[in-house]
Amino acid sequence: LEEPLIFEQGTPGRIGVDLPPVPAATSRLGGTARKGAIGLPDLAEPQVVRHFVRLSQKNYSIDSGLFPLGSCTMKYNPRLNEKVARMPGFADLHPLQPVSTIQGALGVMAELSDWLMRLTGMAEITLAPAAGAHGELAGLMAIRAAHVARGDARKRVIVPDSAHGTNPASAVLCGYTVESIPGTEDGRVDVATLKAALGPDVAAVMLTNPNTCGLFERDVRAIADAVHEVGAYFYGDGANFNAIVGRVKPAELGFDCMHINLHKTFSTPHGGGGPGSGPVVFAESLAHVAPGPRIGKADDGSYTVDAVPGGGAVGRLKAFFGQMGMFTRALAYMKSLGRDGLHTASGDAVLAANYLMVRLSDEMSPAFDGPAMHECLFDDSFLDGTGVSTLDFAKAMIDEGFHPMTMYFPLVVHGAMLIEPTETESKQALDQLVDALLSLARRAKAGEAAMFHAAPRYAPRRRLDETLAARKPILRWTPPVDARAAAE
Amino acid sequence: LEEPLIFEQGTPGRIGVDLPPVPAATSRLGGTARKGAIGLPDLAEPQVVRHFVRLSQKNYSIDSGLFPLGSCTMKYNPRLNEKVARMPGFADLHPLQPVSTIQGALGVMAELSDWLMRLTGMAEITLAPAAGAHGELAGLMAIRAAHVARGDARKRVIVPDSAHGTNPASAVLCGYTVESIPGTEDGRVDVATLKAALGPDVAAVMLTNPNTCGLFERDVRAIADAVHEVGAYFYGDGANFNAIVGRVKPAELGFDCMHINLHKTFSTPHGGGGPGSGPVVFAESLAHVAPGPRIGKADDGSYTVDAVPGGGAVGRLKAFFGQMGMFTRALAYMKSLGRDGLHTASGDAVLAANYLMVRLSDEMSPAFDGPAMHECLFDDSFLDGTGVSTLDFAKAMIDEGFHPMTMYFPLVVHGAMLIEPTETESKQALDQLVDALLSLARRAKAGEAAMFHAAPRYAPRRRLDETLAARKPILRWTPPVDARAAAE
Amino acid sequence: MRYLPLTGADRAEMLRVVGAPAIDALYRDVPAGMLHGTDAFDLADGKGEFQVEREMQAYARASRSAGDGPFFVGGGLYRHHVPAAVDHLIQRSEFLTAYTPYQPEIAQGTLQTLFEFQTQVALLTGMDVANASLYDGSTAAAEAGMMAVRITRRNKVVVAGSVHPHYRAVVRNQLGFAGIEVDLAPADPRAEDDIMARVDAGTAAVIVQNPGFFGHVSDLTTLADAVHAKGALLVVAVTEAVSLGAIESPGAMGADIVVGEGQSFGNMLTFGGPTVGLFATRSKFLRQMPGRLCGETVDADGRRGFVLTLSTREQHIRRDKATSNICTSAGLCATAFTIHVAMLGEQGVTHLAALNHAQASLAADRLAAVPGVTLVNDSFFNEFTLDLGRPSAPVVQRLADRGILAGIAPATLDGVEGDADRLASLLVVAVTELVTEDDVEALAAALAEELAA
Amino acid sequence: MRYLPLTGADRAEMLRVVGAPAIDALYRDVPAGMLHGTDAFDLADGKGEFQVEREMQAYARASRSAGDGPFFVGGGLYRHHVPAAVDHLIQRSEFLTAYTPYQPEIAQGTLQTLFEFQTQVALLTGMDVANASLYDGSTAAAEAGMMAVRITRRNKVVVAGSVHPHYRAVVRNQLGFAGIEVDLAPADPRAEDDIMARVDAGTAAVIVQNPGFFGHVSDLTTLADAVHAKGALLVVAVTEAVSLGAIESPGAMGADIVVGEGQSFGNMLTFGGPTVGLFATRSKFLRQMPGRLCGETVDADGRRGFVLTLSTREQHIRRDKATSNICTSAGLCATAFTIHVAMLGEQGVTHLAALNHAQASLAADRLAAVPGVTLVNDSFFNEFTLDLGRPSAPVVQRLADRGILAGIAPATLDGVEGDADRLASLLVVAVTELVTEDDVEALAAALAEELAA
Repeated sequence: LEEPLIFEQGTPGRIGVDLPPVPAATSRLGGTARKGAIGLPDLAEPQVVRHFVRLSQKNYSIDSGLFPLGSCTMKYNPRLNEKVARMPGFADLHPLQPVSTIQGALGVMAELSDWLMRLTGMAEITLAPAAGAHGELAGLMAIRAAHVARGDARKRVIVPDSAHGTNPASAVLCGYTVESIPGTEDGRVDVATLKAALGPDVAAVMLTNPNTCGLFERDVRAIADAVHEVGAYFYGDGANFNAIVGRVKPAELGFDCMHINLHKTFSTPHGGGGPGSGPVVFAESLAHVAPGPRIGKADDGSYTVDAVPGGGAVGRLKAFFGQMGMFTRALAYMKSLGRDGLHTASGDAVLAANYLMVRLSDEMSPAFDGPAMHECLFDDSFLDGTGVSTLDFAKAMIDEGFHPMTMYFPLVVHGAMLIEPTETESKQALDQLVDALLSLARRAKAGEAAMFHAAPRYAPRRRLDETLAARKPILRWTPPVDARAAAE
Repeated sequence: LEEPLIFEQGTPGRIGVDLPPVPAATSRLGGTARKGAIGLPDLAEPQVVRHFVRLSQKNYSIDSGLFPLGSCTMKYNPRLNEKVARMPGFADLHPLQPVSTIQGALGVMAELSDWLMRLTGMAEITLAPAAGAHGELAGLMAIRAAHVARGDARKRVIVPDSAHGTNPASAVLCGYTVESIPGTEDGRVDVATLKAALGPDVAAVMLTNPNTCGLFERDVRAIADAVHEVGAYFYGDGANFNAIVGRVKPAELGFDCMHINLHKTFSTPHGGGGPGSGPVVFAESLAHVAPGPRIGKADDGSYTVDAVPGGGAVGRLKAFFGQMGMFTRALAYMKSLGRDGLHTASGDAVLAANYLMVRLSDEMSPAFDGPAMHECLFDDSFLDGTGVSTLDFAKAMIDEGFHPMTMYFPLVVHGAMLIEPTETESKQALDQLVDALLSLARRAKAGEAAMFHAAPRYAPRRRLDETLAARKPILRWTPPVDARAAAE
Repeated sequence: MRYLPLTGADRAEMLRVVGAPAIDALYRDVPAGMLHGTDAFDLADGKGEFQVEREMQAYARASRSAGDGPFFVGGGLYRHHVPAAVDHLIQRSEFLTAYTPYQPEIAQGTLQTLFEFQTQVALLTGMDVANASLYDGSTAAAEAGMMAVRITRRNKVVVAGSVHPHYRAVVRNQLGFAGIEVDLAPADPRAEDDIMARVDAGTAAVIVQNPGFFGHVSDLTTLADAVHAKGALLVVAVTEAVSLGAIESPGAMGADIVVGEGQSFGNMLTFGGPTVGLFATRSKFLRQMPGRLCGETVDADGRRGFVLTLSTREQHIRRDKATSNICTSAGLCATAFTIHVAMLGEQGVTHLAALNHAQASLAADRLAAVPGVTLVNDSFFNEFTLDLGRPSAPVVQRLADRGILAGIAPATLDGVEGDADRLASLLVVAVTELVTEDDVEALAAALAEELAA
Repeated sequence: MRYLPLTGADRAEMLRVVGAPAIDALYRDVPAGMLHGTDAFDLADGKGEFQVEREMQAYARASRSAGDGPFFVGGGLYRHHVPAAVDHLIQRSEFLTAYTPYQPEIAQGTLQTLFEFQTQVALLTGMDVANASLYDGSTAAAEAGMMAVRITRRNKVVVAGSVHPHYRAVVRNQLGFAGIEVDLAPADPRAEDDIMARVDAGTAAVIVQNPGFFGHVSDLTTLADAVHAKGALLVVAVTEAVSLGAIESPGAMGADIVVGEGQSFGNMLTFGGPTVGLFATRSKFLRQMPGRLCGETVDADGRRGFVLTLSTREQHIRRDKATSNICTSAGLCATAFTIHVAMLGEQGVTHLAALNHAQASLAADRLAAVPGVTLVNDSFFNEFTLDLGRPSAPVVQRLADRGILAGIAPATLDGVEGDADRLASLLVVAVTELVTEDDVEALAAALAEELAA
């Protein structure tokens, strides 16, 4: 059954939410009262529930199967976290209440901060950023503020070409120009290339480690030294922190600051694209310009909201205190795993990726040698001459019951396929994925290109025309012409 | 993807629930400590969640589409009710706590009782029965106790042949013999036939009104008089109370007692087969033998658990107080609709059934003339000569995206198809059902029997071999022979 | 009204199609004067969701819920931790709002879950087969008694003093109306019953509970042999399903039928209902079993699938010849049971049982050290009986007034026949994994004060 | 560990396949001495679910949640009733645990929901198009400023005194780092701003808020004309989305970009995050819009379907040339918004808005009658400003100590530049449908006592 838009199901005279009658009162809207109708459809509650249940049934999700999207870390989202986030003391709490009435929320922020600083070895933290890219911006602002404070404003930020697109975009937003540097044959930053690009006008080098090829940047210390030598700061993109959490402290690798994606490493749900949360940790080198909010503790043990370091050199990043709903989930997750569980989790994630890499190499072409970290990267050379593209291959996975891997990222590899299994998949599930992918690779090589081009066939939709969507954008429902005419 | 049994997914060494270590303590189990393993499979939490999410995706539900099962009243289950039932003051409460600590729960029971007695016009109530059939038993016990109390124990219970199977089964459980009487040509009880069957050894006549043909027993008052004339009691099966709630008081129809299915009339969810709740209301004529629990009110306004009328002539029906989880849901529902909403709901349910009956009559054969109450009944005469049975027709509905109607019930009609739309379906949804059924009927008449025999084709399973299941019952998983051999 | 999608225009159009002037006209078969408007009902009109929620919240807050402080009440319902995933899963529309799986092709989710439930119950109880759940433990016990009567064609059921008072009352009531003789041994707080003295050639079954209502755990092997020697069946009731993780299964001890309350797995206390009745037996008694059964079969393509089966035992087919009148099961509660047990697995069930037992053992030692308190049980699982040396009911009330729910004063319970003097001073105390050491200390301290007073 | 399905045997077998002796060996690229065991972290080991729940519950109980008593705090987040169905639906696995819909064939649920969201936002704001959500209202305001700079190629943004102090601070901070001049008018509690005085030929945009932070509602038509006459864009921020049901839409009043906080629909307060940033504009500015967009198209069989589109604006394609660095949206919060607005519909949104306004109007009258209190606003929606004639912050604290959360003392807020003396005595009070008459009476009485003291 097809599910029409909610706008195509409305009939005046229905109500989906009963409300008490409006009491008689003086209107204070002055001349601004709404004149026309909004145009929303009227439905009853059962219809709305059925509509969204049916829509949901057209989605693939981590709860329905393996979701090996590289760089996205689709791990299991514990239901305890959902329960905790909905406790009235967190969900039904306003950030502008007096501090004496929000002690529990501040306590969560303080403990979460403590965990994140200890896990990263860092000295200061801000929980404000709403997502990873927002965290990048916060980190770069601190870097800029630090340079400005010492009278040394700089212009350039260096980003490897394998980086997430957010890195250069954030740098530009922070007023920098961006220089992209190519990687080595083995999928890593080349120290010599980097050194050549460095100079006194470089504000920061941004490095993702493990990087988006799923590899650990083994020269990270040398890079850090080179960066620091020219007076620049070393920014860590912590999107892949899940590979090393509980094992490696980013501060020891030489990073001056790093953002952390709570929705990747710490299991908060992706929710179809958000919300996220991107706290940033700062080494001593940048602690003096870390933005707020900053939770302190008074002598009587109560929590306080403290003044921001550096006199607010970096100002407010977001209204209120940050993504509390993600803080409670992430803290519940960390307490559940503990340092031992986090250590095991990162190890299992890395083991699973290496297992896939080795087993899939029977038919597929790894882009680089291992060991992989949390994800493994293949190029499309194994499809050479088959008439099957990375896109076709990915769509064929859908018919096998799996979500495709990340396609065409990172850009440094031709027809990239980036596979991240995470630690919450069983060996049986990994083996099922391997069997399906190997079988698909063999079928591609056996000349079954037509099947791949036709995929997916067993999904709620076959391949969608993205070109049409972009060429003639239809971004909202509009009433049918005859209905509009009738209304006039 | 097929989903194996949970037993086929276990691997020792996993845990799905972390628990604190067991402290050292003296064992008090004596010689009874378990010697062997239980044999349960070990899985991690993500696997269990995925297993049951996947299983759930193989179910049809009222939230996914129209569920026109006659006599089952598949109406929308409000989510407010689920929220209310989970409030800690209800969900995390023990019935054997001191009465001073369970005042809120008793208050819910008192208010629910009040609503049900006012809606039925009755004088007394027991909330204990766990389901409708359990309520029937409770009502019959009261009848037996009333007769015994006046030294007039009786033997027979009369039940129309259109009744639910629970009616005769409950009567037997209560020590009665059952006599079934046939209905009239127009689908109702024949007063003359009934009178002929009555006698001084008849304890009760059980009548469902509206009956299972979806018709109102228009001679109900005459029947009541005849029943009372021989000193018998008139039992009301309230399974179809939803057709008349807020409009007709069963007490006025002459019933001495009646059970109410909270999961039908009052929207508590069916949950794949339960739990239910079947409170019984009693007229003055039986109030003196009504079983407990009975909630009273002390002078200080606090609620009390009172002694049962009749000195416990009818004893305990169930441990504790009944299905509190259903009481809270049903009360939330009644408060939400109110007397006006209940009145509208029953009217809409009846209107929807009549609408379907009239529109479907274009191609299908109604068993009786209307007006229908909450459901409409068809026989299979419209399929004569098509080679399509009621079963085939029902299975073909699955491929159209609908749950089938009730088949082959009531028994009084050949190849019965009993359709109950309920008041929570929109006219659009009703029209979709009509279109689908009319189209199927036309295709059956057009000779497309093969399509019907092959149905369903678009369900998680095609037709299942029920004969095989009954002939060689496999009622549990057992380890594969080689695994057992290996373990020995 | 938010739950009703028909609009005034819809109703007018539908009435036109139906050919009726108004909805009331469809009720023309209702006797004159008996079709009412809303005025005939002295009840409130409908309310918005937040108003209803507020009113229900007021009721909820008027009780002292178990989680509000130290809590030691058991007696057939146990406060265990239910993982959040369980409640999440049973609230999925596809489980919550489905009907009994009469159309198996689109109900494999419910059916496979029930098949897994039946297997879990059979494994935990050590029996061959289990049904897909009954209302609760007490009615399951009554069903077991009636089943034994059908099997043995004898007409008397003996109920031991170890059985929960409410279960005793339910069995007596239900079997009594069915014309079956019920011989109730008095309450047995010290496990001194000579139950075999009540068994004769007319006895269909002996119903015992293990662990007993007062907490005792017993090796039932000898009893089973003795009961069988008399040609009767042994019915074992288990009200604390977690105990099956630590105690030898009733099946291994010789039970013919095991009934139980499954609430401990997956279900909150919910003031005692709904819960989930467990029912398991030997293969040879299968066709006398009450309740719904799910079985494995194949579909038209030969793929494994599940259906409701052996329904010729049931009321909707057999009517007055059915094995029971039961129509509704505890489907959703059984689903919660299944999910929780699946999460626990072998390791979790045994660990949870061991944890309960150890904490109860430590708590018993601590409470027995309170002056004036004697521990009645020499054996128990997670619930035991204390003798306070004075009437326990007023002590329980005073402790409740202090915020501590100390347990059950058995003398106050419906169905607890026995030596009133001996019962009056008893307190039945349950200790699950959710009871903390602080809770035990708080109870011990308060009890010491009360008893010193 | 319950979230980790690999067993020791699995790990051994996988290491064998991988050809590594141990998991640590896979980390051989980590510099020497920097690969640690658990001892290197001074943190707790893992805990069971009920232990974690207990610890988190302790935090939750250490706050005074909004529902615990009279509550009048607004200021950009509003406590409305969210129907239970909303939270139920967004917890469905298929919404909760899905990723950004990069594979549209198996993400139509999320995509169609976003398309409906975009339509709802466009309708409510009176604009042509809306994106699929940003982080929140404050960052959306900053994005709007930057977008105006891109469109006009001018480099100054004027922020009115009606704008929420936090939004002002965010705009100043983010635009400042981007090298854009930000001209902040002082806080404007009495709607006396002459904002046009700050607009010059270099001004890209004027950002105003309606209703303003202090509650005023304004007809922006004249301002829009004036701004346009200067070649600048008018950005209207709406922090209380419910007001759109009662007040003329910003689009109808001439806004070029509307940003807003959508929390009021479908989302709890959650201590201010996550919430849902609304962003809508005119069609002609579409390609300068930040954030994700969902568009309609057809599939290979010609059936309607939805995809993410115009991603050439976004960072993952355009990198340093993107319109924004935004990658993550507020997907799930937007889903909640969509469901709640769908439930309300035209009737519900307008009724809810009218109810809020009427209750606020009555409350304002009542509170203005308290001796010493003056109502500052001549116009407002559901939030208004009182002048207490003395510093309000201590009053707020004392009322909180008495269990009443009376509102916001604006002088205490980050970003609220302005006349400190005039601000110090103000109290901003929000009244939604959840505030009862009793709550208002309680506040009035307590306020009277505090002011008399």
